[in-house]
Amino acid sequence: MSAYRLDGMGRVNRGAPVNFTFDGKSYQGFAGDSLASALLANGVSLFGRSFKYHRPRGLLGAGAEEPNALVSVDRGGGRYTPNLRAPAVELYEGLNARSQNRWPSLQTDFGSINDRLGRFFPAGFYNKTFMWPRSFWEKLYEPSIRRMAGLGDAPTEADPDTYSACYAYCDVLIVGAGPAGIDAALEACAARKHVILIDENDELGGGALADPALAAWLETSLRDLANAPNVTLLRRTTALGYYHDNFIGAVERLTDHLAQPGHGAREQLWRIRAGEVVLAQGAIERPLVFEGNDVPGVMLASAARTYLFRFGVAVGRNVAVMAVHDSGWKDALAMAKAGVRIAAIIDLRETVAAALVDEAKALGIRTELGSAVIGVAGRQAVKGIEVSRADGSMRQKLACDAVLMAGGWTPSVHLWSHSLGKLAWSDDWGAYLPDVPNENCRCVGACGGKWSFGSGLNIGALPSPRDPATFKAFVDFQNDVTAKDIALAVREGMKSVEHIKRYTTNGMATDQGKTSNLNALQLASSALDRPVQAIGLTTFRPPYTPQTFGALAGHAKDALFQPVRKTGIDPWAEEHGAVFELVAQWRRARYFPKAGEDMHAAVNRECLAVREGVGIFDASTLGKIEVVGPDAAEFLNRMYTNPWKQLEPGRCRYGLLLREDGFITDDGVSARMAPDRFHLTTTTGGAARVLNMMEDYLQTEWPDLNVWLTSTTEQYAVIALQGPKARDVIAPLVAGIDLSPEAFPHMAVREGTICGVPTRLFRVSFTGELGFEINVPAAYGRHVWEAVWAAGQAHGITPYGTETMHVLRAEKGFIIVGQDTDGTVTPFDAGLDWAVGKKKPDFVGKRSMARPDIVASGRKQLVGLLTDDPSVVLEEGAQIVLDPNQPVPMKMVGHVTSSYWSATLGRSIAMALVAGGFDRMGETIYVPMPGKTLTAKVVKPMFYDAEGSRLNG
Amino acid sequence: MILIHCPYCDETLPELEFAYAGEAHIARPLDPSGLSDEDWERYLFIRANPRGRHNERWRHVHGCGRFFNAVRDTVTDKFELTYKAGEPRK
Amino acid sequence: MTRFSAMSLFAKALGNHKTWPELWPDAQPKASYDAIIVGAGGHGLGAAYYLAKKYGITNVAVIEKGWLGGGNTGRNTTIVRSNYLYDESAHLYDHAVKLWDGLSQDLNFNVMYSKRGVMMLAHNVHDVQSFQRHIHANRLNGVDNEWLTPEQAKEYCPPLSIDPGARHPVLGAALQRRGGTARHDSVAWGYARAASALGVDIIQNCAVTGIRRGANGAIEGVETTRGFIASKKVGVSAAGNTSVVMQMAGLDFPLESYPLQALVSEPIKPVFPCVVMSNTVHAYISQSDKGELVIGAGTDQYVSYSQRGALHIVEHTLAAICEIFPMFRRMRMLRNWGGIVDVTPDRSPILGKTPVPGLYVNCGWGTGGFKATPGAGDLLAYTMARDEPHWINAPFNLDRFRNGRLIDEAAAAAVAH
Amino acid sequence: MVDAALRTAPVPADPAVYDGVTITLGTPLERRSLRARDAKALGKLLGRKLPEQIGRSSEDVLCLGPDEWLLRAPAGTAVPDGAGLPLALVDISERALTLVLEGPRAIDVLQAGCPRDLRKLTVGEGRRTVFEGVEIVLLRTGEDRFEVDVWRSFASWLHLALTTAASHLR
Repeated sequence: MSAYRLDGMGRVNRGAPVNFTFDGKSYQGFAGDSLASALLANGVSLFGRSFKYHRPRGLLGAGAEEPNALVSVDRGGGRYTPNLRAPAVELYEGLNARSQNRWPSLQTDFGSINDRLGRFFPAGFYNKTFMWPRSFWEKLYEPSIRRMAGLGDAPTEADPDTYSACYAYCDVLIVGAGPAGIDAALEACAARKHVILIDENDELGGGALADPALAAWLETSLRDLANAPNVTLLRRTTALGYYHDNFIGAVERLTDHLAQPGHGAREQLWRIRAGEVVLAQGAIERPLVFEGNDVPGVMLASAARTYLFRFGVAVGRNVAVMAVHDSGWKDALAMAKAGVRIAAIIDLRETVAAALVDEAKALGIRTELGSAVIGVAGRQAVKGIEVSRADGSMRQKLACDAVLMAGGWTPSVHLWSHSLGKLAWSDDWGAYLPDVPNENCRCVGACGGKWSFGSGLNIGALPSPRDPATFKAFVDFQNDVTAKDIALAVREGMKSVEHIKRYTTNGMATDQGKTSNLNALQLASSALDRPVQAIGLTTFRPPYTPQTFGALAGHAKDALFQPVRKTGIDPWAEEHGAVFELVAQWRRARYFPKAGEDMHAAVNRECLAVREGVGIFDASTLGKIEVVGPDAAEFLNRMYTNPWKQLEPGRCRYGLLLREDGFITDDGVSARMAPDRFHLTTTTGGAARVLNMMEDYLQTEWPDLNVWLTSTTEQYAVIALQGPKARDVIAPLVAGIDLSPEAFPHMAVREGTICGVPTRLFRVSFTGELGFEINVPAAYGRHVWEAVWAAGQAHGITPYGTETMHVLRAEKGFIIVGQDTDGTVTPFDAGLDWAVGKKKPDFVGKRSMARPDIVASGRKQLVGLLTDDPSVVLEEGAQIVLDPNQPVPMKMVGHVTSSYWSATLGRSIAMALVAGGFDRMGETIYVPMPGKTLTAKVVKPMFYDAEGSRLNG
Repeated sequence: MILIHCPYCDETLPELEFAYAGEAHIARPLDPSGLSDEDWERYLFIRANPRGRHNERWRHVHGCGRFFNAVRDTVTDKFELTYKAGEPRK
Repeated sequence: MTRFSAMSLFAKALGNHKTWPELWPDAQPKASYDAIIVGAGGHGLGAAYYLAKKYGITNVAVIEKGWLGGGNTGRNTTIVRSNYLYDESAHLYDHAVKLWDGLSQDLNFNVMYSKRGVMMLAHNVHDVQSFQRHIHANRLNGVDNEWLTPEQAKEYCPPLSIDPGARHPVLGAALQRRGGTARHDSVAWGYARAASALGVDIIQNCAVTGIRRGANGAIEGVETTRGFIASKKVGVSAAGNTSVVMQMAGLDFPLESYPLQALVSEPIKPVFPCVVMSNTVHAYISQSDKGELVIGAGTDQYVSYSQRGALHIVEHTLAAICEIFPMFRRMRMLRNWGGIVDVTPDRSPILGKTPVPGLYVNCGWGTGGFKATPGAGDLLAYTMARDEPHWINAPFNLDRFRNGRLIDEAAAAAVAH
Repeated sequence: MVDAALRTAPVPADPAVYDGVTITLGTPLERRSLRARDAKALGKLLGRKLPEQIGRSSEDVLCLGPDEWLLRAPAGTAVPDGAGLPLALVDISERALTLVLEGPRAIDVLQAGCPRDLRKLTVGEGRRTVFEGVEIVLLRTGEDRFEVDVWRSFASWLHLALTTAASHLR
């Protein structure tokens, strides 16, 4: 039993010792300890180093507000977390914690040289220097500034843990399970409401945990709530933010406190929608600003109280109390009665409630009214203090090993502010209190200002006989913001609280100003000689305390990050060695290499196989929309650029779709299955966009039309069979369809069966060869594919992927929307004017094509390119110029959109968008590449079978 | 994540079921070809973008699928009301 | 103006920093100015600075409804780059990048411009094609942008996962080495200090309530919460609030304002040497000189001025970040905030004259305005001084929405089909 | 009718069993998208009484929207195609497949990723909604039994998401 752990006090389990290490040294605490309480109990007062000056620091608080005692915890195997607050780290067997931001050790930190030179590093110093010589900035100044910054070390391994998430609904959400929150929960529970009560600590009870008088009440209340079916209690759960319409995000920590994390989720994100939100987050005590207020051993009085009554740990053997608020006295008296020696209670106030003073005297405690601490002896631990009267007279030294600060209380209105609830300044509290709500929300207990800690003074800093510009009195402990920094910011013209915050970084540390914002406001207020209310308040931002990326990402990890859509035939492609590419949400077979083949070789082989025999291709990802109803043709006529009303049932047509701004957004071949039924196809990536666009026009602009749209993309597997032997392959498998060219010409569709499965058989081609697209119900896709595959063996059937499809279509000059067009290309630019209905009075996008710049000459137009050296394959995206000898920046006239080696033609081919391209046929253009300039001739984008005889074979 | 009342489902539901669809009551001209470039630009691109009361369209895309109209305050993000497509501006 | 230097810092330190002057005096509005800039963000303050410095117009006021630098300047992820596709965009943003270089010395205020390199990840074949097109175009425009293999990308940014089995594997990256980041507040403060040193009045807490036009329709001045201020030239640089201000002049604009969120992690020791952007998974990230990971999230889907974003946007952004940088999954979000971005139909800015004589506008920067700060300021100043656009910003006029000459970078990067 | 043995599905046929919930691939169904302004006419054609309120179901038909219904009938059920009538019937039997969640914790597994308040979904009701961004049609067929129709290519992802959520149950 260490001298700091008092017998019979606190809630820790003395029967369950827990071993842990801090900076490699072994210690023992008890189950129920926090890392902070356990180290205190072992007489450790030095916990960390500050951000800028590397000053030795101990505990300031006992909870979420802690700015100083930040540690790294490494559980091994990638389970490493920096910047954890020691009071918030639950002790477990084998816990391995390290201090941060020090080298070589916490006790001896070379970085503390910054402290000695501190006067040369005032707020904003970096703006004023490091500018000369200019070259030093990148090489020397910036890297060293960055090396100094940061707290804990960065993680180096991937996180092995998983995270979970859920949505939850309740009538009443209560945040904070202190006495006020518990009362609210009991009340809502009795009213048969569905209640969720959350608290960030491992034990519910809040302040009651440090108040033995409430122990019995707490036990029965929690038992009642735990037994109520309509109440959900969430411990170790932090409400991180308050969003629109009573939506609260919270993170529950599930395994960080366990010696063995196990396999379950580490944390769970709760996305809670509440009918009413009750905020019971309590209040945080304010430190006092005086020279030496950051020496390890100087802490909040309320924290000392918590360590004593909750953990049974005395923060010192001879404790001085510096108060400007009654609550400091109450804490001191309670601790004295519990056996802690109180060296003195110093209070800036000349008069303090007689009852408090009398009780102090009765307990033999020395009191110094109208006085203030003006200095602290000791660097890594408190050895004593210097005290003087407010006017600086009667300076005297006092021995003590801890100093407690009681500067008044700041209600935790963070979530209230997230919800855009209004705040009002309270002189009683010296803080902002909840005023008008913006959501169905109320604050109870201390965070609503409905709790009395007694009265006190509101001051920025304690008076000192020394010149405030000559010493460091800390306001933001972690970021090393001192009172003189605030004064300097004001001196340099920072008058808005946001400027002061950003200039000094006050309130921007990992505690987000929980203990510093109000003191900074008071200091700014006196420096500006304006009331605090006139200076404003920095906005509270989520999260309330830092939360892991993992928890916020929820389930979305690895395979669950985003769906990869696969067709029913995809497994076959995988079994047959396909190399895949990702297109929109889908993965598609790109090519099917044989042993030893690279993509080039495989694609060449696949291309020739289609041209000379037959190839099989999984086209299932193509978007499909079934358009049904008496006005189906009329609707398509309004949407697409070309006419649809005259299309015969059983026939197909290429459809071109524009955005209203006149640019191509999608295309595809569509079939009229019946007078009132069309089977549309869209691009793979465009399916959802096109359906949404069509629904928009139908519902919003033409609600009178009797036509309905249904996505059938996933209803059908689509097997493209392309090549001169395609008909021979399917002939034996198809029933109910006359496949003869006369009965079933190019751009026709028929219904029948294929290997017993009902099919919509399209005779279409994206390759320029005789081709079919076999649509069958998706569940039978793989069966039919394999049947066709088997039947095709005799004909040397070859599976091919998207790359070969791209080459084959390019040989025919067929465009791919999004590759040969880029959202700024009109049908005329793309040479698709044949697909625009000249006689149609209107269609989506028509009017935009009449705008001045769209009809102007010199627009980029889609042409073919043939390199002078047929073996040279241009790079897709390569830029085109007319004068290769001009200086940079060059005048570019276009770029290569598609470029391939054509095995069929034995040379390279390319398509390009070129300014005025249609008028440049036969001209030579130049493609400047690093180190060389390539030349090519402009040609029509049609490289193979221009007359289309093969299509109609 | 805001809550949105679908006037067709008559349910108030999370935003994740809905898709925003821009300013409301910008009807496509009956005869676009008859419009001047200025008028066509106004239809295509000019938006009120008010700081305050905004007539806007939403689609209950992962629900009943209907487009509908709403009046929402763009400063508070609170809905004043939602109403069915085709109903006059409110 | 007290010149900033190590020496002056040393000297002032010996005096306990008691004699530093104000960075910029808080001016009271005069009755009239030769030019007024509405909006004291980096763009507006920059315009005032260049009006005074380069174009000799020093009788200038910058009026701001809140505190200077309090809009998107102080809320963005501070990325600077110029590797845009179209000539117009490349010239516009590279003009800015050239000014970024040496801005600290020019302003005698260290804006912490860090040429860390901006790396854009390609996750699929279409990304690769699109980036190659960018790189070729940039090369011929004299803008640096180079292709990296996945291995080179990881070497440049070690936390990057190039696992080929990832949902969005990294197939390569486009790197602009001159790109990087700067300290956003410092940019606003640096311009404010330098501008007021040249005689510019910086007037905070002064909201524009109206725009006064004369019988001939030309600008006569602005009504504000602190009275009427006369000027024949008014430049509006009000980001998300542009539509509102323009309507005061009777102009409807092709703009919509959306909430955009960003967030930072807790500070850690240096681990992230550059800026990484991924359009496919919608995330961008860098590490600030304070050690925080600075992460840009997406916009909410609806028009809003609330500066308040939704949680699910943050969920998606962090899921994406953890997917590309699995080692950051245990890192913790420290602060998350929202801004208002004004977006044009082609997602390119509007910078130039308006139909109202004497009224100029700089808006529509969407999510990418910070990188253009010095350039936009300079070009707005040029356009106001000469009453005609500089050739660089001439294409970014209002007319393009009528005549169809849009500059649509996003469409050019259209999703693969 | 085609031999069901020739079918393939992207999720395992074996039930995934967890403490409190079992997740199973549902049997094939005859699915139709039914669209019409006039529910009566459509009902007459089908010989079924169509529910008129969104979310309600009767006789294998679920009302999804003001002019939209979803027929989920035993595989092989004959359905007319409504040719020539002012309505639309589209065969979507194979567009989606069904995942069945059964057990007292089924609702918790679904609530892991579905943002709706599922306590309000009463037995016999169904809705189109989302699970972490993936669209589903969710039907409550019993106090502790739900059926989820999801498009084929999203099924394996959803199955993994649901089984992962089930494995995280506490």
